[in-house]
This record gives sequence, structure tokens and C-alpha cells, in this order.
Amino acid sequence: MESSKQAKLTTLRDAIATHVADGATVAMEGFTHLIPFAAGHEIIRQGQSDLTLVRMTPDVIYDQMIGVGSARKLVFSWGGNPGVGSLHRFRDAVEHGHPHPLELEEHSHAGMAARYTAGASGLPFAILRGYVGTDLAKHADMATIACPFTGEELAAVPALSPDITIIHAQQADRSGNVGMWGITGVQKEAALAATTTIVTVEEVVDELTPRGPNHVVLPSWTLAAIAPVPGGAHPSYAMGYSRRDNAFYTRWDRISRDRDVFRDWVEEHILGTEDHASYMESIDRGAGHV
Amino acid sequence: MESSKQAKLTTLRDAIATHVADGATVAMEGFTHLIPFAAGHEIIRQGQSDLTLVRMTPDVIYDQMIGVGSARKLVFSWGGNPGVGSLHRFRDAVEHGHPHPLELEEHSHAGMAARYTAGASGLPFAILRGYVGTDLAKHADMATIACPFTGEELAAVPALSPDITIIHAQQADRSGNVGMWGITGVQKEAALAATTTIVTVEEVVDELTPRGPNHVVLPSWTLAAIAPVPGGAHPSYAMGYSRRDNAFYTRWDRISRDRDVFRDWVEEHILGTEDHASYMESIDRGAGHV
Amino acid sequence: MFEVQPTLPSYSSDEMMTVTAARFLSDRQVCFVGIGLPSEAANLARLSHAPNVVLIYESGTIGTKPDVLPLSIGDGELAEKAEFVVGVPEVFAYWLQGGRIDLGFLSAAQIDRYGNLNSTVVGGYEEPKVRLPGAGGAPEIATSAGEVIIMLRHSERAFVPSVDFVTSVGFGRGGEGRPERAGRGPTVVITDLGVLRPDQSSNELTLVATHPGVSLEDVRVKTGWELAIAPDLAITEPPTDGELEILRDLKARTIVAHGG
Amino acid sequence: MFEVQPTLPSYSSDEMMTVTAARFLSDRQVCFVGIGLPSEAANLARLSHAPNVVLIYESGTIGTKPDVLPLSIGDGELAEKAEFVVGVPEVFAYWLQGGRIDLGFLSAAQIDRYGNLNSTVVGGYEEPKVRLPGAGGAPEIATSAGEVIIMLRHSERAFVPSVDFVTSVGFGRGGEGRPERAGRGPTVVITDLGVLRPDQSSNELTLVATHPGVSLEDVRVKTGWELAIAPDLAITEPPTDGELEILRDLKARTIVAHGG
Repeated sequence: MESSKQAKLTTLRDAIATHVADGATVAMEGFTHLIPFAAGHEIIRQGQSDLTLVRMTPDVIYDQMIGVGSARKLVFSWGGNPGVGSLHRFRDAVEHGHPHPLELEEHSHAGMAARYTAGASGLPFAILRGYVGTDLAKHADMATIACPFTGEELAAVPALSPDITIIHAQQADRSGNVGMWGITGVQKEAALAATTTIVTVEEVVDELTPRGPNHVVLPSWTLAAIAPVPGGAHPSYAMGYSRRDNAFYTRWDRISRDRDVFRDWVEEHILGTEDHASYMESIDRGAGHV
Repeated sequence: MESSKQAKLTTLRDAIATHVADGATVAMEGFTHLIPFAAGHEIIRQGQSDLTLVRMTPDVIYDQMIGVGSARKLVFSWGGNPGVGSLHRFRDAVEHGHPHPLELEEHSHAGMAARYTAGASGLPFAILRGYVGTDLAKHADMATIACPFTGEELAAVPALSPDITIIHAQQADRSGNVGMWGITGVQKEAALAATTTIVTVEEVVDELTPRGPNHVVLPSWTLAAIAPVPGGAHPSYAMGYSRRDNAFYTRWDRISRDRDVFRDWVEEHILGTEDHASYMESIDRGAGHV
Repeated sequence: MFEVQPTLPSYSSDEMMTVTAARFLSDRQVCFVGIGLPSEAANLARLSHAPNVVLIYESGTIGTKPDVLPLSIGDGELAEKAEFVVGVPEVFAYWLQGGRIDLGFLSAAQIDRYGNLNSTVVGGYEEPKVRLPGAGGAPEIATSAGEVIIMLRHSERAFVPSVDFVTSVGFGRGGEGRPERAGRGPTVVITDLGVLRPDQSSNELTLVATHPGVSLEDVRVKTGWELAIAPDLAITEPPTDGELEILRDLKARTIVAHGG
Repeated sequence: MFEVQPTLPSYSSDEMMTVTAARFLSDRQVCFVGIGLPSEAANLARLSHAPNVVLIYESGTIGTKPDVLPLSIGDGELAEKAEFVVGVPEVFAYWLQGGRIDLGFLSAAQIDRYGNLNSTVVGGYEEPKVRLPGAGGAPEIATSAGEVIIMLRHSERAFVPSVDFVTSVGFGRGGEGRPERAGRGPTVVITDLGVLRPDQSSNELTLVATHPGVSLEDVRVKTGWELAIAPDLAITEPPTDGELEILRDLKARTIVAHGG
């Protein structure tokens, strides 16, 4: 909790270098919408390793990070390429230990959401009606707990409090307050549950002006750093700013199936680019021949 | 839970007569803003009794209902006349058993909010860091519970699931979806925690059009009845529609101090009026000589 | 009666499956919908016989009426066309766990004869043959929705004697029945070959209908256990022209909108 | 030095109290504010030396900058001038319990020498002499805020040897100290007569300053226990002209806005 402070307006490179250390527990949230791809790419460029990656829906960005070996462990509830199929780098890590074994801590969506909510609420655990009759209970970090009033048995899950949460939002104002709208997933809870929160934004504005439903605000004093990264969610999208690049998700299936094709793609588009703007240029340029 | 249904657009008189029975547990929520006064007055007119009244901040409307003897029990966390002082009818009931004794079940705001949230979430109880070091624990319905992961002791409170929740909102659309904005307190949770929910609204519109922050929607299929009652929050207010009648709250202190003055006021303004429109006329007319 | 002689069906098996599932939805039901075939079926129902069906996606879009099918659970279309949008913790706590969902859709990689589903792993958990995406919202949809409709293409790989992992409970590994307070569970399984429903006493999935042109043998070879057959086995009504037109229009609009 | 000779103070004791409390707020602190004197003090601080102080009211209005003082905790002014507005469950769960509040204000009908507060009942709980409004947000403000500022007018009825009911814990009935994980608790008590702070070793409230023109005896007779006095007892700096001007402008605007 970084209270009594104001978010620092900085570059993505500086934000990641300052706050993301080897071995950290990092949550990069975004429920299909507003996924912080640019931040993930910057972590790949800087090479932080041994990370515990946390995310309800690890998708292509975590596939990339797992594929280059950033992650020691994954805490998650659904790991697929949305609308397409498997995450091949994730599967390769789990099925064949490539590039190295990946420890899994897996929950249901309801469990993960409750865990973040407990973290944001300063509670050590959350209760839910969950995991009933499943084999998940054997592998998830959970317990059962009896209601002190009715005796009913419920699931208990430990709070999630990442070292760093990274999200992408539509806007920040000049005081560092962040606004996002549309599908905001579990981002508010993930941000408030973390010790340190970094936000990339589409733009810095004089006043937050939502252009869609469900406006969520995170005040400056809950955030450590804000970096303007227009298009920073690509191939995910930012409602009001960009559309989802569905073709990229389909293309990713082919890129990620093969270790060498994947490696080449990372070399060219992430390691071979300086920042998100040049990544975006490289993607446009390369779109035809990937 | 009245799912798969659509809210019935009806009159307040019909909604109260249909859904509020003697002995029911009734929550009428509104955090200073959007207090369902008109609905409380209608219960006084219809004479339902032996009610368990639930509300975080019982204020003037519950003072009136307690004063006429509607309530057997009060579940609450703060009972005062906001910005003015005591609720004299509430005090008379608790201190002198007039018009009859009032059973109290009292919590903190945090505890009540957690109880409603558990009710809305289909859980039998909620946990919070609360009541620590206080005498409240001796009088509130609560327990302590140990975190199964850290061993830390926390407070547990039972879910609140009222038979009927009644709230006042700014708008309903023609399908019966309700929209409210501004300070929305615990109304969403109270509505979703109840078996039956009644909403009075300022107006019925073609499309919900919030004119302030924090737009909260309750879909038609979670509600039993909607009654248009313009000004139905008076002397509380509806952001975008009316201002708080601060003078009334001050006046209430004088009216409610004396049993006879109170009784006369109720006779004239509630029992002596047919509905909320005539109550509003009587208040304007009577404002000079109360 | 020349018109009824067998011809090549003018619809695909996926269309048959989607149309069949759509018919199980009633107007004003509140449905928790996933991407893919369930989303097609639910929107077909909304655009045909159930105009007031309430569709909720786990991304927090409530009462949404998309003009085109979403490709992901979090497409902008879902938010733009929703009655309102809430955060993911709320959708699971207040809306699903709160008992407000009449009907949930589930799919999986494996199903057993008691409607237990696996979307976690093929093979052992520690030594997986195929690592699947995992649970997502399924475990709690399976126990918090009033009932569950399962959509799954028939194959011996999918219809297995014993699932490798119970991601979502049906009637339990031994068919012992539903957990307490857990809704009715799977009431129907719709495949590309037919329709199965749990037997009232044994809880075992029983073939109650085959789609037109599908033989019993077709179903049996693609089911990894000895399949129970209802004595009054029916044949599914083929898609009507109206159903097909609405479904194909929806998919055509979708292709245009998503740019192919 | 004729200028410093005693004159009638040109400010009220409530103004002295408000100004003193305002001075305890620092810029960028996050403060959980109640109605009445705390609201006056917090907004005075915001309009003078602490322009970026973050004010949160339990009605869910976060980062609010009211032009006029609210009469109730849920005035429209608070919502209109807020950075954002959330529901009451969220304000208690994510913002207070989540550990994001640096400083909370409390008041009460009774206080004891260890800063325990009673806003529930005078007399026995079952046989009350005076039934007070009750706990509201106080019990959790007392234990979840980083520290607590108490504002309370001095009187023998208020400063009692033993509170009739512990609504909010200070250092415990016996001064035994703070509960675990419960913040620093009361760091200062500001009255219309002076300022008290808990002794570092005994936790007992100790008079550390009197307001100008207030004698030790004035304070002692209005304190229901034998009051500990700091050896270096100070005299509060009187309100500056600037402080008074801002405070009085604020109150004048408030009267106009609320129609008297």
C-alpha cells in the first residue's frame, strides 16, 4: 500500500525497471479487454526472471512470457487463447518442461476473484460456495470452513496480494488518477491488492471522461507509476480507443506452436524493438509474412 | 430471489399491500440520499405491525415508524437525525418502551455492509476485521473465526436476507430496469439480498440516463414491484431531481420530542393524506405552522 | 409424400446442435453463457422464440444483446450492448453465487456417464498428456446455476468411462447424486449426434433423441461406455428454415464485423 | 510590547478547536471524515496548508472537495465534488479495512483516560439513561485507520473515569495497549480547551497544550479523572487571520447554500 503518495508519471521502461525484480509475484490483469501487453513485452526485453505470474486468464501475453522463460510459477484459473484454442508455450512448459518446468497453482474464476477481493479488502482469506465435488480442491490452495451460525461447510481461499500488479487503462488525468471503463474484470481488486501498482494508459487527459459503461477510477495515491503507452493493449483492445486484433490471436496459434518460430517472432518483434511504438510498427510491417 | 420475472409496474399502495405482511423483516435503505420515505409513510397508513426493521442508518423515516408502533425490532448501526441530533421516537422506545419496547440488534456500519453483501452473495456469513476491543461484540450477533491459512482471528457476522427490501431510485425504464446514481449506499446489496424488492422511482423513462457518478442498475428480473413516486424521498433527496429539505430535518427534532406533537403530525400528514402527492401538499401547506 | 424422402441435410451437424440447444432456452430465463456454441445457441434463442432471455457473460456483461457473436468472452460488443456491466468479482459473487442464474452452459474436453466434466487435463495432473485451459467459471456454474446444459461434440475421446479430472461436478464419479444446495446440475447434454438426459433414478446419461440421419450405432461407437438408450427414443426435429435463417444471418454478420 | 497584552479572543472556542485539528492534517494524507467539527477541520486543512489532502466520507465519496460543508454524511455536494463515488460496502472493505486510510476522525459522547470511546449508550445497555445513535463507522475506523484524531468538547459528562460502553477501542479499558494489526489508534485528542496526547509508556491521555486563555484548572474541573499534565505544557497558537478567514468564508458559504 503506497498511500499518501502520488503516482509517478514515467516511461514504461522506467516503471518496469524500478518495480519489477527477479523472483517477484506479478499480476497482469485484463479480462480479454485492456490486457497490458506492452508491459509484458517490456519485462521480456528487460529479462526479469523467476517470476510468479498471477492472472485469472493467462492468454497470449503470458504465453509469450512463459515461452521465453520469465516464469517460475503460474497462478491462474483459465489458460487458453480466447476464441482460438490452446496456449502452446504454456502447454509446452507444463507438458514438457520447456524452456523449464512451470509450477501451477490453479483455481476457478470465482476462487481467483474472491482471492483478489480479499487482498484488496485487507483480509487474509475469502469464503465462497466453490470447488464442490471437484478434483480442483486437491490442487488448489484451499480449505473448508464451517459457518459459525449455520454449520454449513464452505470453501476458503487465501488472499492474493501480488508484489506488483500491472494493468492497462484508457486514461490518466494529470494528477495521476486512472479511469477505465467497459469490461474491467478484476483489475480494480488486483490493483488494490498489490503492494505496488503500475498502470499503462492510452492517454493522459485533463479530466477523466468515460466513453462507455462501468467507469472505474483508481486514485493516484493508490498507484506507484503511470506510463502513457498508446495501443499498449494490442492485440487486446481499449474500448473507445482501439479494436481487438482478432487476426493476431489466430496468427498466434501458428507462431506459438513451434519453438523456433516462436523464438524468431520474439527476437524480431519484442527483443528486436525498443519500445511499444516500434513493436507496433514491426507488427504492421510483419503482418503479411509471419 | 424472483428470477425469470419482470418487475410489476404498479402503485405504491398496491406494492406495499401485496408484499409487506405483519411480522415481516423489512429493510428500507438509503444512505442520507434516496431514502424511501413515501414507502415508509404508506406502511404507516396501511398499519402493518410487528415488523423487524433493518437499516444501517435508521433516521427520520424509522423514527416515524417506530413512533407509531410499526416495529418489534430494529437491526441497525447508527440511529440519529443526520446533522441534527437524536431520534426522539427511537429513544422513547428504547429508553421508556413507548409505544412499546423495541428489541435492538446492533452492529457497526462495516458489519452491516458485510452482512448485506453476504446476503446478496448467497453466503451464510461474512468475515471482517471488526468489533475489535469493543463491547459491541457482546450485543451484536457475531462470532470469531480463525483464518485457516494464517490462524488470525477475524469477526464473522451472519448474512442479512430481508423478506422485503424497499428502496427509492431515480429512474426505471419501461422494462422495469432501475437506475440510480450518486451516493447509492448499500441499496444494491440490500435489494439483491432480499426475497422481494420494491422500488419507488422519481420517473419512468425510455432509457436510463444517469445524471451523476456511480450509476448502479438493478435489472427488472431481480425486482418484484416498481412504483413511480416523484419526490418519494422527501425530506431526503434524489440527485438530479430534488434537494435535501434540511429545514425539515431540523423541524423534525421539535416535532418528535413530544409524543402528542408527534402523534398530531402523523395524523395530519401521513394518516390524514391519501398518498405521497397529498403528503407533499400537506407538508408545503403546513410548513409555516408546524 | 415425395418431399420427406431422405436427402442430404441442408444444414450442418453443428447447426443441428446449436438449434437444439437454443430450443431448451425459455423466454425470460437468466442464462450464464460461454463463448462458442453456447453463445450461438443463446443468441439464436434470443433472436427467435425467447426475445427476453437474459444473457450474462462472465466478463461482467449483464443482459447483453450482441448484434454479432463475440469471439472472446470480453468483446467490446458485449459491453456496448449490455444492460449494464459489472466487475468480475461481482458477477461471480452477486449474480452466479447469489443464485440468480436459471441456466448455465458448460462444455468440456471429457464427460463421463454421470455428467462430470473435465476441462483441466488429459492424463495425470502431474504428468499431463494434454494440458487443457482449466476450470475458468465452470466449477461454480455447475453448482450455482439452477440447471446446466452441456454442449459437446460426440467422440470416444470426449465421452469417456471416467474423466481424468473432475473440473465440474455432474452427479459425482459414482453417480451418487448432486451435492447439497447445488442446483439440478446437468439436465441435458446436446451433441452433434443427439440429446442425452440423466435418468431420474440412476442419474446416468441416457440417449433420448438422435438427430435426423444419425443411427444408434453412430452414437454408440462414439460413446466410450455402454450407452443407455431411452425406450421412447425420439428423433430431433430438424432446424426450421426460420431457425437456420436467423442463425446464418447472425454468423454472416459476425464474419463481416470481425473482418473474416 | 503593548500588542500582546490579553484581550478578548476574536475567535470562538469551537474555531480554536477546528483550527487546531486542521493543523494535524498533512498534505496528501488520506483522511476518513465524519460530519460536524471533523468535516470543518478537514476542509479547512484542504483549503489552507494541505490542498492535496484526500477526504473520504463513509457515504462512499472519495477524494471529495466540497465548496460548502455537508450537513449530512450523504449530501449531494459530496458526490458532485468527489473524484469518484463507490458503494458503502466498498468504502468499508476496500478503502478502510484495506488499510488505505492514514487518519480517521472520531468523536463520541464519552471518552476515558485511555482514549476508549462511547457513542452507544449512557447508563446500562439494557436500562439506558440516554440511548445514543450507536457505532456507525467508528469501531473499524478506530482499528483500521493508521491513526485516529479525536475531537470532543471538554465536559465532566464526556471525560469520564470509565465509559459506559466501549464503542471504539483506544488503548483498552486498562490502558493495556492497542490490539494487534490495529493501527496506532488515538494519537491526539482535541477539545475546546486544549490538546491531549497518549503518554508513550502508560498510554494515558496527557494534557500537552491548553488553548490561549484556558487555565489548567478549567481543564481539570471538566475532566472526570485526575488529569495527567505534560511537564512541557504548551499554549496552542491562536488561529491566524488567514485560518479564520478561510474557516469563516467556508461557513458563510455553507449557510447561504443550505438556505440558513
